[in-house]
Amino acid sequence: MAFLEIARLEKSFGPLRVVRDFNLSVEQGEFISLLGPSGCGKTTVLRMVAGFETPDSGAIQIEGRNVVRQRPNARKIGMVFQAYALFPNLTVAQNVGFGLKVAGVPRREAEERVAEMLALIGLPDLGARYPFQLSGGQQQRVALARALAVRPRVLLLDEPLSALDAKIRVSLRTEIRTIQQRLGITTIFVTHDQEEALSMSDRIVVMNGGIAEQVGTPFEIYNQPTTKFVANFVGTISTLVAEVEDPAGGAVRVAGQTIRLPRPVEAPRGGRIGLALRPEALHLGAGDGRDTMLPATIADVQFLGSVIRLQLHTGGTTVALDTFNRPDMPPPRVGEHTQVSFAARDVIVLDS
Amino acid sequence: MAFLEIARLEKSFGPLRVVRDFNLSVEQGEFISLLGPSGCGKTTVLRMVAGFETPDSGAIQIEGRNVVRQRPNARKIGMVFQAYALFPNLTVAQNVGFGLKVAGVPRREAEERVAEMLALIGLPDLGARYPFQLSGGQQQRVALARALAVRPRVLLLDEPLSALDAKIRVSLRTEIRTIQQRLGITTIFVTHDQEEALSMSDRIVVMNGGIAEQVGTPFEIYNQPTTKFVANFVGTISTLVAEVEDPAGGAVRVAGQTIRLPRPVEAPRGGRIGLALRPEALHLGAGDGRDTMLPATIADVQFLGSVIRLQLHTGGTTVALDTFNRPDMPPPRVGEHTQVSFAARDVIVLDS
Amino acid sequence: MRSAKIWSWIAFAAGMLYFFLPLIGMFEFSLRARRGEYSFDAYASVLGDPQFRATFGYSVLMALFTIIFGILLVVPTVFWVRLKLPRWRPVIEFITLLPLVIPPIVIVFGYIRLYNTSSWLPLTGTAMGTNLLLMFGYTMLALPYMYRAVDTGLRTIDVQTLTEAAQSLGAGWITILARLILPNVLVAVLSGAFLTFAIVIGEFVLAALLNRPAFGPYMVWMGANKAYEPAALAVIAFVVTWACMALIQLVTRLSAHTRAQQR
Amino acid sequence: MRSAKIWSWIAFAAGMLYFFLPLIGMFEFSLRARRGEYSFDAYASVLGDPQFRATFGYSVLMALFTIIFGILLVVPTVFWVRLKLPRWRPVIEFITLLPLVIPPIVIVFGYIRLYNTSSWLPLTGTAMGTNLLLMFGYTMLALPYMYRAVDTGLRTIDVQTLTEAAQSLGAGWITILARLILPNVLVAVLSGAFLTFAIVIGEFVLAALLNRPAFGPYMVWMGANKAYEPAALAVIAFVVTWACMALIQLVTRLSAHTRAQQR
Repeated sequence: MAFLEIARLEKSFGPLRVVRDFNLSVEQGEFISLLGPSGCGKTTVLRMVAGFETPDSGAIQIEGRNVVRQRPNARKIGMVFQAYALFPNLTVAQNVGFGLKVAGVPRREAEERVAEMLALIGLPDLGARYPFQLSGGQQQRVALARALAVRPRVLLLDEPLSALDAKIRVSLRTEIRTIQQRLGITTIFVTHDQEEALSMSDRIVVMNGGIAEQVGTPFEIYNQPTTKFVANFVGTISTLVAEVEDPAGGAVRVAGQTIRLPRPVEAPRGGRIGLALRPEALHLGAGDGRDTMLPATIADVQFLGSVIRLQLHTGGTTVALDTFNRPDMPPPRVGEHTQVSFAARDVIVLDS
Repeated sequence: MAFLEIARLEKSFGPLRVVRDFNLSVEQGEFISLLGPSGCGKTTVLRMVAGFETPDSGAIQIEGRNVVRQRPNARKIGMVFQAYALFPNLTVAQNVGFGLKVAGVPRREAEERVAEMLALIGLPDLGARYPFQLSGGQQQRVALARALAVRPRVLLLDEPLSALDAKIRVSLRTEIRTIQQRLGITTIFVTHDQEEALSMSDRIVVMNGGIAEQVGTPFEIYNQPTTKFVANFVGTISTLVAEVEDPAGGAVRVAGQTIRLPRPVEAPRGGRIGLALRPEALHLGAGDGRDTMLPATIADVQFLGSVIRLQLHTGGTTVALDTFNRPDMPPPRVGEHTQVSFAARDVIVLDS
Repeated sequence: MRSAKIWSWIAFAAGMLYFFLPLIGMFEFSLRARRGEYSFDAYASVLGDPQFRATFGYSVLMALFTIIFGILLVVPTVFWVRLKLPRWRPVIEFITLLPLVIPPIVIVFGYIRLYNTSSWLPLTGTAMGTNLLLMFGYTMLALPYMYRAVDTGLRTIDVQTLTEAAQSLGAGWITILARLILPNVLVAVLSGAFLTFAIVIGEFVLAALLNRPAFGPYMVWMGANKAYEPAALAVIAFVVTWACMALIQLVTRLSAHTRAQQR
Repeated sequence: MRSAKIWSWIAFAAGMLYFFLPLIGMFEFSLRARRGEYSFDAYASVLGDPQFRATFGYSVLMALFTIIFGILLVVPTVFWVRLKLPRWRPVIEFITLLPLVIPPIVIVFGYIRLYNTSSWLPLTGTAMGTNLLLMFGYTMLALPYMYRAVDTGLRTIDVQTLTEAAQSLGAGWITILARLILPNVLVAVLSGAFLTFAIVIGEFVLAALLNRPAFGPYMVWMGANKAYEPAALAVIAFVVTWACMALIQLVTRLSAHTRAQQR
């Protein structure tokens, strides 16, 4: 049995079923993200694990014991909130030491642990400050240290980066992941930001309407989405409409060209299916092993920094294409005619 | 003379010089971004153009007339605020029509203009709603329509996207840019988000400490930063330390290899300089025209979606490398030994 | 959640009892003027008393003047402080709290002392002057409530940004005040006005010491000299204030754009 | 900005005059007890009056009891409402506002009616019982201020998230109340307590009609029967309340973590 096992969890608020038949096994030391749009039930799952909500039915087992009936302050679960939630009347050191004091840890030991935690988050000298004297990023790191100081069995992170500026958000996610790996602490991270989930997690649970739509590594979720929702919510996709020529052989026709997909198509001959393509699967001009080439017109150019995202009109629709910036070659201009190529193996076939 | 001409603008708050010797010429129909960290003076420049602050000295000329002494409500300048700033007691249509009513535009004409504006922002049916009934993205679009309804000479955008969610932020920036280009309205956009500035602007003004550090197209700012601050603030750079072998010939030595830069180096033989590299300039393994190859160890892998960002230990430091996701090839693992290559022409040499 | 709900009902019931038991008792008592049966005799007696009508009319008139004076004093002040002098807010707030800590008696003694018939401005010499003085005193008593109400009302909107947005659309100060600020604080102004009304109607000390024919002294005089009428009077006073409050709730509900703030 | 500053000074000066002119006039008058020269005779006479000491002491004592009772009633209620019954906040807030719209006279009449010597609970029969009744009345009068003060205090912190954070760190209800909630609303509680104090000291109607030896009736009696002493009395009352207010400012300044909220 896994370290943290959630089985058949259900929760309704009034007539609204917020979480439905939710199952998840988390191994010790794993970093799991619950990813989904707001209202998908991800935060409710987290709050049930923390004990702030009681499930209508189902079990939450930690180390083999069902904690559903345990009160939140008996579960030994650390939590970091979006709003930092530092105690404003206590200094940074007192905040970090709060859980130790409540647990009756001897003073000297507690002080050592606090110092250790402040060193871990890279703020060893700020113990005497009050929360309002810190920046948002510093406050959130202190909140992390506070949650970790009591050595919880599980760490829950509830959108901890949403309130921060873009630059700090990126640097803090690396930092959180590093600390999590160093301590080897089992972690559940709730977010609506796909980039955060993809970059930090061992596995991602994509949730929609209270249901776990897909569970997998970031690589699996991104490259082999099993539902339309997952494909659309995680990353960008463009969809070319194709006519099925040979369902068993996987042959479809787009803009007058036949593409042979690596697997059979579940649609009748002459039916229409959507071929989904990630922006990095498309290539300007010809490319190694990219067997399909379509004429295209550049509709929009977005210089994003290391990546330039182009929108192209091709095959009766608009597709997004990512290409790396090259200092020796300015980006193409809107209206230019060009060609896009892609490989049949990169096509994601989405069931209606 | 340019459409909007700012010359030798100065502004202090108490002892703090917020804007120093700021100069800028904006052509009619141009989209200019003021980009910089908070406190760099970008918002103060915008507010001086709008008339909410009075410069200590300097001139702001619109269509050849200095407006510094003009009151804000006489300048014919549209403004969109970070906090939407819709009038809560007025409907969407009344909000959009507010400026027309104040200007005494006949009722029928005003109604037509309001309908036209609501169609422009893609919310033709929401005229009767109140602001609190709209989402953040919708509110900001209404604010844009309101600012544009009076046909201002200049449109000022003060971090209009900061308060929005990631997904809406990205879609709205495309929409704003499209509307701006369709109307051909001269626009100044203030932001601290480099991606927004890079993707939307005709030209970017990078500001730091009240000074305009560099003015140029996104491509120039990103690929030819003139100062260390610009190179660091816009995009990501990694710096390899090199020893100068032949200053005139541009030959420097990194990790036992000689690299011939395309231009002379301004440092004595034996001196140390920093070679800055963008993450997309580095390539895993050998690459076309990438003449320098260094051994490297993978330190961190961040799956970001279409791009995978690797951190590698090489040449005595850590460098960031961007590579596109490939569904047929999982990302490398931490600890793997590999090689990185780059082209000498992609190196940015930063003066100390 | 279940037990929390039950507790909330118990708390609610206790609160109701705490406030309404005295009222109910008094109402019951006010009906007993006729021996052996319930009747509205006491009410008839009160409403028929010309003194009641005179004092109540006087107090209502004073309340209206006080409200108008208070609005003219407070709304522009709060707007200006929020817009241009945000640093001064604590000071202004402190000043508006002073009336709570200066007992009305002190204010009256001060007024009598300053404006008596032998002073440089003998306001107490004429009835009109004394009325004016009384209104100033009432305004002072009501200031904390009026100020807080309007300040809270303005807090729900971002005064500075809205003003700047309106300015950039070409609006001047009068347009901004009339079309943006006032509509957005209307409910707040009404609730401040209502509190002022309640205070003026029930006030005793100022009116008594300035010797004006107001409703408060009349109530006290009735309380000391009659049996059933004071109870009827109290019920009437309560109904009047309650009606005002209901009216405000109604106005609040009717103005669509304030619904968002109530959620 | 320049002109705005000048205007703010003028407004400030006007406000000061409005409030302090009566005070200054009264202070000047209170010094004139001895013919032809300024003296503190009136103060000596007041402070030497055993009645002054008795009534003032009584009112201070009543104020303290009222404050303690009010805190015990309000702080847990506000905490619980914010934590578990956020939807009930408007209702509770409405209830706490009722005392402002029910004139004190109504409350007293109701009390006298309900608890008179021939009722089921003859509180007015004994001095102790009447004191208790008076304290309930004072608590009611002070409730709007106490509730608002504590509610505003709790508004500056995110009660729910802080409570959950403390719970996840292993803290129980008592620890949460004692170590988190109380320290964060201390200043608010003090300011509420202070307002309560000021109200109780200056209150006239309740004490007079319940016939208790409080300071308010004493002041009114003095005002009606003496010349210079009332002015001295008013100045003393003002100084006492003022001192309390300064004390609160001091406490606020001294607690480091509240500084952030003041900015």
